[in-house]
Amino acid sequence: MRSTAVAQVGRKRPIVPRLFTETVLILGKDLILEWRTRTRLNALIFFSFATLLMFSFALGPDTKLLKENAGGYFWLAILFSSVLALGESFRIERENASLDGLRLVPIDAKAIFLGKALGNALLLVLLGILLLPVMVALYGVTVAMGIGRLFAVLALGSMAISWPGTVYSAIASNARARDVLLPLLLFPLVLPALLAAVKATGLVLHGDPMLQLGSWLGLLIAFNLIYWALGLALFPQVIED
Amino acid sequence: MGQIPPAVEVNDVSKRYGTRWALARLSFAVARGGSLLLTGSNGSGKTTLLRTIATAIRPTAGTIRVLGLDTREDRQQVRERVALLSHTSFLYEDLTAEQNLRLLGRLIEADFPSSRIESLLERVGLAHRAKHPVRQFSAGMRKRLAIARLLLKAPSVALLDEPFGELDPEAVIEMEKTIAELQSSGTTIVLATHLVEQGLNLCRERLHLSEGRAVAA
Amino acid sequence: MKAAILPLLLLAQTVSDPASRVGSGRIQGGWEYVWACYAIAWGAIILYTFSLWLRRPDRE
Amino acid sequence: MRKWLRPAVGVLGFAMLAVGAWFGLVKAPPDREMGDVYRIIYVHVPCFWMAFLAVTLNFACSALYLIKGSWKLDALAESSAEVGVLFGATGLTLGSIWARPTWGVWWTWDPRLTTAAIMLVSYAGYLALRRFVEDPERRAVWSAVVAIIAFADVPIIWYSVQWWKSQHQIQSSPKTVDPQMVFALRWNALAMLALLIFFIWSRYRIALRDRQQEVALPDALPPARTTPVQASGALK
Repeated sequence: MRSTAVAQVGRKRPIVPRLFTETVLILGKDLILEWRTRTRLNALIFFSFATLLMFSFALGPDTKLLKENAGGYFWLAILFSSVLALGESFRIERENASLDGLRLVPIDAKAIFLGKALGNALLLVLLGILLLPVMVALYGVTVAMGIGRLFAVLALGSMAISWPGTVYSAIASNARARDVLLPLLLFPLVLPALLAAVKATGLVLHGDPMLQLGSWLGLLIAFNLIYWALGLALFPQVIED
Repeated sequence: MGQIPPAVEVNDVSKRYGTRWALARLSFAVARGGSLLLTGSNGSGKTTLLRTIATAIRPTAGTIRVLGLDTREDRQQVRERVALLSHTSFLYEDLTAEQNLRLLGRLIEADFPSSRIESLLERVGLAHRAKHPVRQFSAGMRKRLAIARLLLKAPSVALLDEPFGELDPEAVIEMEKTIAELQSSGTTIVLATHLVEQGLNLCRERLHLSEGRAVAA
Repeated sequence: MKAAILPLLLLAQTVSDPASRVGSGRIQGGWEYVWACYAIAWGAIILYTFSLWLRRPDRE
Repeated sequence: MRKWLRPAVGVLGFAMLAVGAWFGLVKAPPDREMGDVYRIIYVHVPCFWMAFLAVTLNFACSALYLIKGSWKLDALAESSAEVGVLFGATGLTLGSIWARPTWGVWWTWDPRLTTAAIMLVSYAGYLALRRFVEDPERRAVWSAVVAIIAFADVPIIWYSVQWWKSQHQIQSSPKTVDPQMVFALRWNALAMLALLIFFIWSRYRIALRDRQQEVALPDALPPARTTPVQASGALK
């Protein structure tokens, strides 16, 4: 075979580092885009604030009830925002068929999955951190078991939404009625993860006398591992024609 | 076997969309360093053909080889050697021109020199807009950035879909020059355009498509 | 007036509130639920068969 | 495949179910605690079993489709999902009616009912996705991916609901012990199995017809030209 100019440009690098560098590049690109369209990001943050606020109104001024279920409202606010964030994450790829552009570079499709999912998880974690003081103010909760554990639950829960969410968003973004399809597919799927995250958050907020936190965290970790693996295996099939 | 395979070899390729055949049993070849002009009216299958060769879409039937590599089995290797200038620019609207090119460069090569990005932007006349997001660009500027994207990849086979579209007359001449340069550096060209005149100046062979079939022009 | 229908109201409540039957050891009656279930199951199956027939591939 | 076999399975299913209804409603004795209400079990539980069978078949076809990519697998996956949703929805409705005389509520967060409800929504989403994607190849791949992801969720939902419930109270389920009860349940399950096979088979034929109308099969290729037109200029 004739060695062309391209073949010499140095594409001979080991596979693992290449997947890693590509993932970092995709993640970095998505974060830059997020930052450059920060007006949208702000709107998303206020949307989640509004969601928290709405729960207070829907339930009336029963402080005890609000406090008890704070974890549930917190995660519902994050879940609703996640649908918007995930949808946006593939809308930008559709705009000029950039996803095709990435495929043809070529790039390992797994890197797109990992980069996008991590980017979305990061966004949700950030959202959670911003929502926390609002939740404290609105519902009067205190963090009984330390902010570190809360952060761990937040990170695990956000990733649990992001792995399957990225696969489903890639699918839904190309279908008709994509705005309905993504939550319809995603909500029932992440229900166990949401349940675990809500329970774990509640325990971290109100204390854990019966030592149940471990089993809920275990469920979250298992969910993460399963959908991380499935996403890696299936995402390439989704975006290749 | 000792024979060098052609740059592009399309063998009995068909592509079906719904109930319509976008490509119908098309066969042709382009020699290495050669150039092929694709003509035909809208919807004649030019874009589909280019996208199929670029491995963006899979043919329904038939095989395509690029530099002897099968587009089905050796997809990634084909992609490393082919670049597509498409109707859709593949650009991120909210990244700057420079960031768009740097992303591509680093995906190709981890330590892609930024001096090459500067010189590429210079070459397509966008150096002064390097830090502007693509969203502010006119259609012609996007086209020029897209050509920079193609040049950055330094492909063995360049697939150009309407490269003259949305360009002003000066830019058309610029584009012709760029394509000629690509050719003289040994790049194989497949060019689809309405502007038959420009195309004929640049290409040695011509294939006229009508309803997904090759017909006499 | 109200006093007159009170026993009736109570009776209606006992009949309509199945939870009140749980305590007696064995649930009495409840056939209406059984009939409803069999009717729904048969209805669903027959309707689906009909929809399959409407969509049959050998229809000209 | 003989022509009469498919309708025969259907007729057999309906006949067996009619006999099964007689077993369930008349022959089987009333339950010690549940009285006659428990007779719902003879249609409710087989419905769930069939729904689970259908969904498992859907998963198997979807996984195989991604490996082998045959239109028959895609058609079978579509059929089994639709039939699974039918049985799941029926079973869920019956479960809800069952809960009313038994526990005094229309709905209880029993792991079985809850898992079934969530899976029902999941597979409704799967069927919706199939409607919303026109390109048959993409539809097949994407729905296969969704099917695999959704199926992997079944055990996770099950365990999470069980843990969740175990922190409140455990609902007791009726125990069927009488051999006549066991026989009636098995008979009804077999009847439903015959219907399941009949439904999936019939739906499969419809799905295959739909695929044939929208997908290019090799023999449907446009005719080749007798003299292929070459690119002008001597080539090849």
